[in-house]
Amino acid sequence: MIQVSNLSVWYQAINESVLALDRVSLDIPRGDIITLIGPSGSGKSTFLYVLAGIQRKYAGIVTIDGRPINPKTQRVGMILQNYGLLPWKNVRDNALLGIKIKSGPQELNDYSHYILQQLDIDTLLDRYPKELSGGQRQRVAIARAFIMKPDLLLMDEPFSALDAITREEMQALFLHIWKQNSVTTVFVTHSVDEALYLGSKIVVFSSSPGRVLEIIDNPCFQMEDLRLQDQYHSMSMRLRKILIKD
Amino acid sequence: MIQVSNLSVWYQAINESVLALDRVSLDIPRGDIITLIGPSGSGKSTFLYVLAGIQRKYAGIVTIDGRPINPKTQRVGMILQNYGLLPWKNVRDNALLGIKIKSGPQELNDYSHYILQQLDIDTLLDRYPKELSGGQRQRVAIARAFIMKPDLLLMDEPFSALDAITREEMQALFLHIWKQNSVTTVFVTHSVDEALYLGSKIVVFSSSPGRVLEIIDNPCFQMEDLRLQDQYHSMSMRLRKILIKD
Amino acid sequence: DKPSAVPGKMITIGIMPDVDSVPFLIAEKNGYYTKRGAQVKVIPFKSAKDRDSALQGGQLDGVVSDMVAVIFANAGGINLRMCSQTDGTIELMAGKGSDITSVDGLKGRSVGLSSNTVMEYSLDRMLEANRVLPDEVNKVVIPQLPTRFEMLQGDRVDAAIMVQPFSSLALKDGATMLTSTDVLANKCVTVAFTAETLRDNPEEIKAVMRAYNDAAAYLQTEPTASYLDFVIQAMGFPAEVKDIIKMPQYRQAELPEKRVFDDVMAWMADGQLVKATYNYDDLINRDVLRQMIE
Amino acid sequence: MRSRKWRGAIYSLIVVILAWWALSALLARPIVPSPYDVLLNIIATFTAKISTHVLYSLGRILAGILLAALLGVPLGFLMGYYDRIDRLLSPLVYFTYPIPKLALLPVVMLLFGLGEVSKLIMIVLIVVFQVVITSRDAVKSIPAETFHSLQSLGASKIQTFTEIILPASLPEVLTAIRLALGTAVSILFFTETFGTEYGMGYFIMDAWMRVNYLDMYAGIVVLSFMGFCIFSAIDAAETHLCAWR
Amino acid sequence: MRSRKWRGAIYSLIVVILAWWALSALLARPIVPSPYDVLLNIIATFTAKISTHVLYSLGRILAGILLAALLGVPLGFLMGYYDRIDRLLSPLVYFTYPIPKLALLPVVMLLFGLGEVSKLIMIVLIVVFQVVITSRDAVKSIPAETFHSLQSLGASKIQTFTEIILPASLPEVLTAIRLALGTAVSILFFTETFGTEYGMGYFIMDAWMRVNYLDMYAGIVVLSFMGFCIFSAIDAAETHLCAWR
Ligand SMILES: Nc1ncnc2c1ncn2[C@@H]1O[C@H](COP(=O)(O)OP(=O)(O)OP(=O)(O)O)[C@@H](O)[C@H]1O
Ligand SMILES: Nc1ncnc2c1ncn2[C@@H]1O[C@H](COP(=O)(O)OP(=O)(O)OP(=O)(O)O)[C@@H](O)[C@H]1O
Ligand SMILES: [Mg+2]
Ligand SMILES: [Mg+2]
Repeated sequence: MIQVSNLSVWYQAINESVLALDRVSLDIPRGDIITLIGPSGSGKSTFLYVLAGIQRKYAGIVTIDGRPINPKTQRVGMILQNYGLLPWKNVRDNALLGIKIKSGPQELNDYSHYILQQLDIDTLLDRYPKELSGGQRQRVAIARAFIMKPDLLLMDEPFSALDAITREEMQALFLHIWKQNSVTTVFVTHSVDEALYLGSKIVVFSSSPGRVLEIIDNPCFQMEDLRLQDQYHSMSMRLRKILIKD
Repeated sequence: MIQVSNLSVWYQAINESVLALDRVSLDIPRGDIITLIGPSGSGKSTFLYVLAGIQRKYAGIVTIDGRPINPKTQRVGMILQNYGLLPWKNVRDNALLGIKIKSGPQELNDYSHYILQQLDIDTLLDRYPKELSGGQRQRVAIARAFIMKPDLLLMDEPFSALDAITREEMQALFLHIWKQNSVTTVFVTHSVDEALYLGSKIVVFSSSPGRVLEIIDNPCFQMEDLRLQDQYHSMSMRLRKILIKD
Repeated sequence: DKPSAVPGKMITIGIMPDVDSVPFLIAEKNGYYTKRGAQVKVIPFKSAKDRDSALQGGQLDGVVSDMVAVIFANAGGINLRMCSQTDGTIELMAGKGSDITSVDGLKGRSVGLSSNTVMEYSLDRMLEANRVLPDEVNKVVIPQLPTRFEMLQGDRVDAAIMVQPFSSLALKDGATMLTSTDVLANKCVTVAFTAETLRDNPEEIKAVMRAYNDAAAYLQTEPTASYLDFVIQAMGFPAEVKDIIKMPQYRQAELPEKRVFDDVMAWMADGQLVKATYNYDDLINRDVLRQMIE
Repeated sequence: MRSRKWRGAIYSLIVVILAWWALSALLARPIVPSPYDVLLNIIATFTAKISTHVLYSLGRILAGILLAALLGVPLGFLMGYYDRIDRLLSPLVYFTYPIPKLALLPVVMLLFGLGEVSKLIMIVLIVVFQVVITSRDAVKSIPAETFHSLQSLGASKIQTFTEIILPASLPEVLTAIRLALGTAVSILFFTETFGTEYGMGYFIMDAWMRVNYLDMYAGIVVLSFMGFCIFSAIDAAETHLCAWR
Repeated sequence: MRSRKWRGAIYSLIVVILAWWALSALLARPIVPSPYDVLLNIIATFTAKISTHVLYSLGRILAGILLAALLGVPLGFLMGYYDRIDRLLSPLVYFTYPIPKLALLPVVMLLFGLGEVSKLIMIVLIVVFQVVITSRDAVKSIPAETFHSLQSLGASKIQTFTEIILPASLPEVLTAIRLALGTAVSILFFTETFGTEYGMGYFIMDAWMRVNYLDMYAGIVVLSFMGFCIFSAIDAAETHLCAWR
């Protein structure tokens, strides 16, 4: 259970001070997936930074299972918007970095191999990040987060650089992993479809400074053939209206 | 008119040699928009690099208006997949970089101000890239390409980091600019919808090494309310089939 | 290929911060050079290394130097000719904490010096004169005088080879003078000019040496106190030596002794420091002094 | 921020003085005088004696570093940017950098005399290598992707240099200049000991020969303070020029 | 690649020799002997005379640089990573770096004697600042975003150092070590002139005092060749360690 109340975040830019999040309050039950949607610059990444312990200067109260945020004791799998790969590590080492930090040096085991195979990057193990295409880099970041079997999964537009088909496979893979371990997940996306397909709740942020516009219980969660369903269309319209009005 | 025949590109990775494009042949009529779609790692970015003169080692023949590629004489607006912003330049200078290189130091004029406003980054002019959100960075890259009024526009997933609503606005803005100047455009996208909406032709690449699977004349080009049209669905199915089969 | 004689050429002389060089400074101060019709530029150096760099770099016509350095220079292709002896002494001092009172007490003890120089020559001869083999002392190389002085004071070495004004300073602080080149009568300090200058500008050199003699005469007759402040100031001597420094008896210029030269040459040959052997007459210029008096 | 910085400076000044004072008390020898005496000496002699020397040395150091930067930075940039130039010149640098330049002093004197030119040339000769190597390595460490946007714009070489290479490697170049500064100070001790009676190198050496440790340490203190000021100036320049970081 | 590199080395060797030869012919003075004579001299005397000196100097340089790196790199990393430590120590470094260490040589000799310890301390004292400043600046130039993934993983400080700080600043640290090498060679000329009769510094200085230019230049050539070898070793290490670039 993640409890966020009255979270505000300021950034100190060189010439100004920027309010990125403005009194955001939100509860995320354990094992749930919430999708976070909102205009560009609305503070979605900032929100994840706070949960991950990257952004440590904030106002308000944030607790995970009643305790303050502490990435040392939590097991946070994070997929950063810019992937967060280390340029001096090859694909193998980048993918294993999460589990290495948490449990010491590792070889590829069955599970990590399975993940890399599912992500179709098991042939690129010796490549360095600069030798990968954008989508391949993103998949390495996904692999890192999945392989470490996190308790909390924070995904910042994790499929943005993937083609439509791969994206759907990834969504399926994600749901598969989520079901097995019921990882609490915050999923930032720009796609209304993805928000509807993957989120048990959908949180809509306002444009900058980010406020919670609405929290929607999502009836379309995990629906097969989403676009053929009636509910999809009404929900889709509803979301778009909220976003456009803002 | 861009003529590409038998284009092959190899990359020299540290431990191996990678064939990224395999005998790609393609003609792009002057003033056309083609959308390029294909799995992650299929060589779409590489193809743009060749046209932009970034990748200079290749086999095959590539000409623009009958002459070999020469970014000095062409006026290429390129939106790189990783945005290509220079960290030491603020938003203003990054946005004006293209026109500065082409025509010497510039102040903001009416047109560039219009573009920045349309992209909703006119309030961020003094910020540095690291002080922007992912989508804001991408919009600066778009601004740079639009402001310089290019003859050839190469866009590598230019809207991938933008939310659905902004993305649609950007698509409209792009079409508006395209209509005014009829810029020859190669538009890489992962979204089948976007490919259908923006491409007068759709080129589908195979998975790595990239080959041209099919070049489709697109009846849905610039259709309003795309998703409500019958042709959209049949085209969408057709594209997906090509992609999945591969 | 050498440039022909330039009448009235400016003669540059490199001097060292020691008492040997004092007449050159006095001559400048009292205007003896001009009086004798020479244009002279006296360039003070802080170390033999700097002086030799400038000499090797062709920047000097004459130097206050010593026989060892002159022989080395000639072996290295710089034709230096000695014209005159100078009057400074080299002294062997024992540190106050060392309890050494005589040269034979140095056996097995450490002596600070600079190696392959006039300092080492003098030390070797001082030791031999007291029936100590040079190998029986522990020679510790410390080229810079102030450092050597500090090492002696700080008991990092038991004894050290020194020159004025540092020897006076050490004496005052409790060191003992064991022996000196005065005692041994083997002074090998000298004024030397390059052969080219001697050939092309003999008149100027003579004028320089006349001025030197004027200065030496002045130094002989005047009370030390009347010029010491100037010397301390211009030479960069420690201020404390004012009351304790032992100024030498400055003499009129005269040729270096052949006996000493041969001894130096023998020492260098023994140590295989130079391949060639030089005769006294090879490296001496008699003309300047001889014609000067006429 | 500003006040914090000064606090650090004052703390560290106190630490240095305490350490010095402890050493001087421990050794109890004139070669390490107490900081208090040295301070008194500085106060008594600064304007009269030391200030001229400071100006001379400052001039030589700044001129030397400026010249070394003007020569070394472009050369390093060229070597970093063009692999062919690097392949040609790097071995040259690797051969000539370790040549002990001090041993070449007589040759420099032979060619350029005992005056200011020789002094300047020695500083440049020694410092320029540090600048070349650092600039080269700085350019080499710019990722290839950074150049993509300018390449697609068909930027000229000069534009590439001013828009990317210069700003990207400026921090490293400033680091190199910081290092060069320390080296240049040491070089004063060889170049200011001949043919001049001005400069901190001369002043300190002269005081040393005079066994006047109060003056010598006064010189050292003034020299470090001078260095500190230049360092702070470089820091300020960096904060200003590299605001984007 | 490899053969190209050697070609560059040979070209530049030829260039150096030609320039040297031209200078010697032009000056026609013993102070610049012809490279041919020097080469003959090296061949005649290397094993007999010079090799021992090389080993001594090599040992001192490597030990000095190693020690300076072991002290300086961690300190620089700490200063670069923790702003508080930087604020405290930077002024200290800025005060003490410009202190002319050579002027302190007598004090070091008084405290540590005339043996190897003093020599090592002098090298470390001078070189460590370069290493500290470069390492600090290298760490400061790592963009904050690079740390994000490790922060979210709750990595320990040590993990952050080994996974990010070390690899990210390794190239700059290697540059610093290259620079330190050149400096260390110069320092030999002060530290190997006292209390020892071995080392290239002693050999060259002694030859210099003896106006034996053939020996002196032989020493210089051997010293630069030694430097070249170390440089090439550092380059090889870099190619290996920084393959990701
Ligand atoms: N380091 C920073 N300094 C100053 N302002 C910042 C900084 N980082 C982000 N911002 C600002 O904070 C706001 C929120 O940024 P954030 O990255 O959280 O947005 P986002 O919702 O993730 O946007 P996007 O969808 O474009 O990635 C933006 O307006 C941005 O300009
Ligand atoms: N520098 C490089 N060295 C080696 N291989 C590379 C390099 N850059 C790209 N590749 C490989 O070339 C292929 C094509 O890459 P490219 O970036 O063009 O793909 P893409 O179609 O743009 O993919 P994405 O949609 O993921 O961005 C990929 O398989 C990639 O791994
Ligand atoms: Mg974001
Ligand atoms: Mg791509």
